[in-house]
Amino acid sequence: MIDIKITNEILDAAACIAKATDAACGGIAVFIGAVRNQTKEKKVTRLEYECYESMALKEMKKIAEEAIRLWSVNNIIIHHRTGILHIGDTAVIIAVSSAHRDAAFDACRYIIDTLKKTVPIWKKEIFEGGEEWISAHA
Amino acid sequence: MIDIKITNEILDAAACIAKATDAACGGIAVFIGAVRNQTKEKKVTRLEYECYESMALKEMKKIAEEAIRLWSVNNIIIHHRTGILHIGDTAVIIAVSSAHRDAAFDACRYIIDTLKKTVPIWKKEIFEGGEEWISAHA
Amino acid sequence: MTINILAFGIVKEIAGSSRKVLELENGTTVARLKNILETAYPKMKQLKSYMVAVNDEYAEDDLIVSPNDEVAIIPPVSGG
Amino acid sequence: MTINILAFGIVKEIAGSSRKVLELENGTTVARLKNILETAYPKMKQLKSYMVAVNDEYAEDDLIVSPNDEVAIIPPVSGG
Repeated sequence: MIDIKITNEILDAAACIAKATDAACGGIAVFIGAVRNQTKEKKVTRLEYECYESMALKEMKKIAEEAIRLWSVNNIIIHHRTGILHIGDTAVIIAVSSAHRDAAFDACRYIIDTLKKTVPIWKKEIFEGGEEWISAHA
Repeated sequence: MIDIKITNEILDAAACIAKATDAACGGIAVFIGAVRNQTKEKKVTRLEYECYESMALKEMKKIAEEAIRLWSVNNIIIHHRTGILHIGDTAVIIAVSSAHRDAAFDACRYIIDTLKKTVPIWKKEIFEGGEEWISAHA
Repeated sequence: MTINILAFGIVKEIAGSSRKVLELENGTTVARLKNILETAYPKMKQLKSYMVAVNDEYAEDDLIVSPNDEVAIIPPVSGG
Repeated sequence: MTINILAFGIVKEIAGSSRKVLELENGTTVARLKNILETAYPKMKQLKSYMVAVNDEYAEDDLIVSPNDEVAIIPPVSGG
């Protein structure tokens, strides 16, 4: 089962884990990406996430399908938040359940690594004294 | 911060994630080990977990300290359940938070892999037509 | 032909808008479109990289844009 | 000396109890204790492996058991 969502609402890790729970699965690997208070030497006050939603949903689905192809995991949940996020807020939750834990870990890590490379979502860091679109400049 | 618990009560993933959440951490890797309905060809009806608690707590603490030494992660939560568990019940939750996700993933995986090798906890599978202490025989 | 172009992230700021309408010759490729954009918005050349998506899919440079395509300019992504 | 021995998992079933009291000579090593146990409970030799813990720590074969030690027999673990 693949469950993909992009939302302006607060993400719910417990709900994602509940969705991934499956009597055939012995392990659920979960990644939670949160806004931290520091990047390099700057003190971050908030982040603004922007998204090309129709394409982002398609790219996430591709990633989930590839993870199932590579590791035969049972269930993949990918929820990503957009809009204004503050320190400690959850930006993304990925939950992967599988019969065995190695597949769940490998797939979960593949999904977040690939999401960060291919899914059209952008964050702007607003820090003390300025703002910057992450990754935009060399 | 290290938080280790062995309990007969239901485990709470959301509480573990909340404990691991930290303004300095950009990623939380979580592993949830659940009772699945099948091992090899047997249909499992329930599991009974037994524990040498004083030693198990010490061994878990050693694992957490080693994970912090190896990956400099910030927070480690290890909650393990004992007693009678049914299909779909959560047996163990490991949550690791860190500034960067790679360290959180590596540490989380190390912790569950090592826990399964060294922590004195035993499970007996009760399946249709018999029961067996897991791993006891070659 | 008239093409609607979506701009995101820093490209939206460079272009001053999230949606631009461009008048292009028939047969314009993605590579040609990039040239046109970089001429109109020289700051785009300062980006680390950027991609073009056509109809929600990353597009190669030799793809030819068609009138009803949805074209999007994708600066380096930074989700998660 | 009198030693209290804790048994867990399948060892508890083999020994028929979670706690045994053994009378051992002073200077008994972990290796010797294993011999004594395997003689008393031959089924222990059918285990894939087992460890002995003394005072909550895995013990090497040459460790000498002392009267106030807490000794535990640890069959292959299967937590998680």
